[in-house]
Amino acid sequence: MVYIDMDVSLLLDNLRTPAILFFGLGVFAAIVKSDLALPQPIPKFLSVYLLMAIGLHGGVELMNSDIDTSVVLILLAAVVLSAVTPIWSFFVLRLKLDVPNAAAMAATYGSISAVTFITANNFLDSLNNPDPAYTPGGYMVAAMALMESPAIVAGVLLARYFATPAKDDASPQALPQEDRGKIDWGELMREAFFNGAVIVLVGSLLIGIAIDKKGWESIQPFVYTPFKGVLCLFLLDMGLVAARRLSDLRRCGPSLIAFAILSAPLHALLGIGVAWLLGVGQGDALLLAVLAGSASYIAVPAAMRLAVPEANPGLYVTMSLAVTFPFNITVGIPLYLAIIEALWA
Amino acid sequence: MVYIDMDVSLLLDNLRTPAILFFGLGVFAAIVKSDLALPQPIPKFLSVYLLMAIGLHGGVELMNSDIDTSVVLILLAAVVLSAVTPIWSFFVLRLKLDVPNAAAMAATYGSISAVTFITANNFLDSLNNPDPAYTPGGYMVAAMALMESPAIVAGVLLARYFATPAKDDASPQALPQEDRGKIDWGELMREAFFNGAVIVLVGSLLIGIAIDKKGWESIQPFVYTPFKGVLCLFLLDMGLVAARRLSDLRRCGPSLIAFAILSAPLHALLGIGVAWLLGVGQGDALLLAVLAGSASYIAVPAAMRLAVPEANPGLYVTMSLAVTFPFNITVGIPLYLAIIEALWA
Amino acid sequence: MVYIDMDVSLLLDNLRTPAILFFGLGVFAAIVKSDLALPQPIPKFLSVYLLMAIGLHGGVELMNSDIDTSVVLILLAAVVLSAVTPIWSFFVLRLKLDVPNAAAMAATYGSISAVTFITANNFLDSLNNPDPAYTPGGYMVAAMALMESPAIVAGVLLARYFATPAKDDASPQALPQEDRGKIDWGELMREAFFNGAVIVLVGSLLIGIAIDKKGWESIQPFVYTPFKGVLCLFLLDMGLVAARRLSDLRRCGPSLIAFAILSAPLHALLGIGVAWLLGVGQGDALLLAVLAGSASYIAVPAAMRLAVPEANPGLYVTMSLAVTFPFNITVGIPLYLAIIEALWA
Amino acid sequence: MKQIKRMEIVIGTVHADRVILALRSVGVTGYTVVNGVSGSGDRGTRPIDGVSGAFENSMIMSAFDASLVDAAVEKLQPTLKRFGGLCLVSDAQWVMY
Amino acid sequence: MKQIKRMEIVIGTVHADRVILALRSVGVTGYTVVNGVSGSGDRGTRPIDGVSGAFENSMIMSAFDASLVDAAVEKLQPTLKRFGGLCLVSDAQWVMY
Amino acid sequence: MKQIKRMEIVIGTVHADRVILALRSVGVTGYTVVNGVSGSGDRGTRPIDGVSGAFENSMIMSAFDASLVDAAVEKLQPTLKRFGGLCLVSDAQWVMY
Ligand SMILES: Nc1ncnc2c1ncn2[C@@H]1O[C@H](COP(=O)(O)O)[C@@H](O)[C@H]1O
Ligand SMILES: Nc1ncnc2c1ncn2[C@@H]1O[C@H](COP(=O)(O)O)[C@@H](O)[C@H]1O
Ligand SMILES: Nc1ncnc2c1ncn2[C@@H]1O[C@H](COP(=O)(O)O)[C@@H](O)[C@H]1O
Ligand code: NA
Ligand code: NA
Ligand code: NA
Repeated sequence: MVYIDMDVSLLLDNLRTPAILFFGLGVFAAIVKSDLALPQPIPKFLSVYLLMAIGLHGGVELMNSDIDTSVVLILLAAVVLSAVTPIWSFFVLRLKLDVPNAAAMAATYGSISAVTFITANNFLDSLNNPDPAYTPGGYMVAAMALMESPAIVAGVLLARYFATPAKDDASPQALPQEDRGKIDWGELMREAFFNGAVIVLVGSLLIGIAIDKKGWESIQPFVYTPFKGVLCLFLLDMGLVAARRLSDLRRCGPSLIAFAILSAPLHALLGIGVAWLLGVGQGDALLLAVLAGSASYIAVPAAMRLAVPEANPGLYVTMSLAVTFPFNITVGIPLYLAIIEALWA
Repeated sequence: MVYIDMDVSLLLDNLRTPAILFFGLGVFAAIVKSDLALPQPIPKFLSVYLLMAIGLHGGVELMNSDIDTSVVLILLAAVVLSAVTPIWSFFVLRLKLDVPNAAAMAATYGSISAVTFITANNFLDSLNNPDPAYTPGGYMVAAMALMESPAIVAGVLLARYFATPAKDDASPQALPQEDRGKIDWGELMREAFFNGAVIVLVGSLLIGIAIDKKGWESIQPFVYTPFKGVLCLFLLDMGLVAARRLSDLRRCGPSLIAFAILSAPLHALLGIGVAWLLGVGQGDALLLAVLAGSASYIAVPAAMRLAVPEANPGLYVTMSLAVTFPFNITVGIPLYLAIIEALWA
Repeated sequence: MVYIDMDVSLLLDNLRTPAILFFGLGVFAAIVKSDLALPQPIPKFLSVYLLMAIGLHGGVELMNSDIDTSVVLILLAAVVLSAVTPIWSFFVLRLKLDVPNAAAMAATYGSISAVTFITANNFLDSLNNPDPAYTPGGYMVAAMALMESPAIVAGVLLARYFATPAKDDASPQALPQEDRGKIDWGELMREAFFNGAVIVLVGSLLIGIAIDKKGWESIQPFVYTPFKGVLCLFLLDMGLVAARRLSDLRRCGPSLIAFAILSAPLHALLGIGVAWLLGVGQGDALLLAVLAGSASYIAVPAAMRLAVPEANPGLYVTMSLAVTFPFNITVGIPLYLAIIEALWA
Repeated sequence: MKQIKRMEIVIGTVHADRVILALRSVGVTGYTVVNGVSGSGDRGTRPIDGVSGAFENSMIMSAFDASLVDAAVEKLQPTLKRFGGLCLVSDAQWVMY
Repeated sequence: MKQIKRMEIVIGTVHADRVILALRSVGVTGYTVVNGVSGSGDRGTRPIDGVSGAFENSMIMSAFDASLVDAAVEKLQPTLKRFGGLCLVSDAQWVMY
Repeated sequence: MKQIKRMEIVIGTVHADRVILALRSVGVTGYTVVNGVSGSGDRGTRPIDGVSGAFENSMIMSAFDASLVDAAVEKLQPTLKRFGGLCLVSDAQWVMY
């Protein structure tokens, strides 16, 4: 009873943050078929801004926090989570999907959503909890930065290793015989590590570490102060885009939707379990849960269209963007925190 | 004499605000045929930002002000003004224009220009007048939000009800016989109420009401603090666009231009009269004048191209953007305030 | 020894400013062939913002500083520098290039790079030197504004005066006989003085002069406070663009690259010499050096494509963007300051 | 390579959805859309002037079998009549792969 | 459907106005412009690299009566000669409505 | 005017570089690229939805001598097979200047 009460109040707190309200506005606009749109390249610009801002802030925080073994363990856990979740996901997804689609979807769910991470941070902030355990460490941004690439590598390796002619694929021709199992490691590494989103995030993190206090203060009015407002604008667009994709869900089938909804809390629980084992605070635990439970819709799709073109982005982007993302930012985040509070109590 | 002096000093005050100076810079650049441009979708992005900012701020202010009968009456007056001004405008315009063009132009002039409203707010602010009657209430944003849709509905109804074969229309074929009088209410409501500009404005207003102090403070550095600077950039573009349209004026004819210039102060006087009857302060009165006297160039044109495609946007957008808008932000605003000060004295 | 030590520490200081680190990140991303990009019109938007911001701030500073003869002399020196450096550059470049290409390149190097100027300002700021001679005057922005147009005029006049059939030009047809020597003065003036970049810079400078304290304070949160952060984002893109052009260098040949690298410190020395003669402070001297030593990649290329279309932008834009710009912002700025400190000591 | 017809339509962006619906209704599911296009025609010049999007055009290109042309044209006529625009049909060869 | 000619011109965006003036001068008032186009030709590669707009191209498509082609080409020649670019002419059918 | 072939390719923007390399490898150095294109084909609809760029298409237009068509098509086949897309070839006349 207590837990449920807590959950509902957390849920309401979360739903009343400006960012989530703007997400809702975007969803509403799409549902009533409004012509509202933020055309490209504005969303791309905003997403580069958000990655740059979160990276810089994380780097600066990292410099101000003590790096001890537990931090190293968290980073390690993050890498392992993002490399391992694609594997079991792949085999589950293979029940319904051909190899390329299962591999691309697995990579998508192994990786992370930076905006979900940011929203969780935002939510923690809005709770105003004085307990320092509720303030996540700057190293969590580093954890996030480390979780994009392993998932991409895992996905591509799965696709190559199990390559067979595609079966659900709409294209008349599947992966040509000579491509099976063949891996262009140079290209793979480039897509996994030098992806635009990865570069901005990791680069900004490193720059955040490199600059001094004066440097940070000089750029803070752009990369930190207006951050939460920009997030609102971005989530307005995400709401539009996610809801406009809802019509594609029919073509995806109920089992995939079930995967998209269930894998989020399942992976989040895995993250919570790891956090519990490592004995970190509630703030860090929530962020690890969110990293594990979220799915990529920027970095991984870009990599998959290059590396696993046989997979249909209409499946993996739709699932991640129109199902898992809204679930996480509305219900997921407060739910995971309620679980953490119950466990940590 | 006194009034005229006051007017001139108000006019000069207005012309020296940064926003108006940037508008002038844009006009100058267009006149000297500079290649300066802010290409799409930057202006669209800026206009979504401005609507979001004004809506949020209005919502927050609304929560902090007492809602009494006079507020309800102002909102009602706003709706009535925007529904009624198109009707008389239509019949006046019919002297020169065919039904679709007269209806689209009438809707344009019944509706409002958010940027003119913002500029008037900006101007009130720059006066630094300590009298609280000079600070308009947050409900004025609500009044603005309520004035887009009635004008659109009125315009479409006029176009359908009086539908006859177009006469000045350049297209070889006019509204097909079977379309006359037929009204697709669902589509009409969508265009009137779920228009992108309306959704952002009304949605942000509601979000401004919904969020708490902490929420507002978290987004204020993005949606409030830099607002006036962004307005400068937007007005620079408006100046470019308005002046580049000046060449289209030749094709519009002197009677239309006369309508565009005269209807602004006429409608504004109507707004001032209503404000006087309601006994509101000078700030609210100026904003009501500006709402009544301004014409739309974003929401209504978008709706008219869909609902009254027979009308020529080269007429109604040009009038509103290249004549009424510059008139209002340079001469109109200080003029209306001078009249108000004379009446309220 | 002392000078070299100083230089290295200044160099390191410069390389650790956030803006330069983001430039490096962009270069890195381009080198590893990342798909990172800030698509148009975002960079255009950012560059209009930067010009507007620097212009406004310069105008406001100008109003607060005493205008004496030395200021007038600096402005005069700036104009002369930008009109004269193209002339000797033209004759040097003629050794390797045909007339149109030499003239366009000469104009490019006579003109200035606003971002280099901003970066130098940024660098001076980051030094935190209490000596007021290290704080440049607002009139330096005026000096910059005055240096675009003379170089363009000089370049076009050189191209017209020495017009001969192009020799290295890839186009099968050179400047038609009847065009030689003929100068359309109206068009030339428009390209030189009403160029988008020139209009925004000069216009913002004048607006900065025209507005009062209250006006400046109302827009400062947009045009001043976040300025250094926006510069980081812009330099990230500049790094990408500059490094992606490196591959074009092969086609340019070693003598051109030598010109691009050597002319920067040479022209800067000229600027330092003039500054020394005028007896200005170290801050002003550095900015004059940077103005003289930098080359244009926005205003002048736009003007040259119109006025000297026979010239290949692949030459002059590449040299200025991929060689001179990176040289100046990384090594040049601290080098020029070290020289100034040695001379002024 | 297969001989097909290439249809090219320019119309206001706000009306582009109707064109796509018309094409789909006759069985054409392949098309490409270029947004942010400006132009001039019987209904005047449509600059992309940045404030009101009311003037923006879209260009829609679709390649399909010659047998579908008449049906597609018939479905498109009412939209073109009502909202204006340009519709061209030309011959092309489709590279099969 | 009416048999017409479809002209397609690619040229630097800064020179596109001259092309439109040339077309208008021979009585062609219908055209469509796609901005933000990149390309490669005799004068090298023109990336849209975001800092300098000097490299950007525009594509202009115009459909008109075959009788106007010669006049249009003649008017366009000096601009193409001076500023470079591509000009193609092909056959198409105009769907009348 | 010279009789040539006009090739038009629509493909995911992330794969456009391969198309250009294929064209260059057979000696075609003139082409024009339109980015930010959306569409629908055998592989479903590709909206430009603003968050993930994974769906964006590019349109590549290239005019060249008819003798190069076969070689170009042969070089393009593997890319089209692997990544999907549309490739049309039509006749046009090149205005020489
Ligand atoms: N003859 C033409 N050639 C090329 N584009 C045209 C032509 N006529 C019309 N268009 C395009 O179609 C749009 C609508 O045409 P209209 O309805 O005739 O004004 C114009 O804005 C142009 O972009
Ligand atoms: N053969 C071609 N096919 C397609 N586009 C071309 C061709 N040649 C030139 N272009 C386009 O026209 C622009 C200018 O061409 P050029 O003046 O030859 O450099 C190029 O940047 C391309 O966008
Ligand atoms: N028949 C067609 N007509 C026009 N464009 C097409 C056609 N088929 C495919 N496309 C374009 O090519 C892209 C990829 O096609 P596909 O690989 O068949 O999905 C689509 O998204 C469309 O933009
Ligand atoms: Na995950
Ligand atoms: Na009105
Ligand atoms: Na210079």
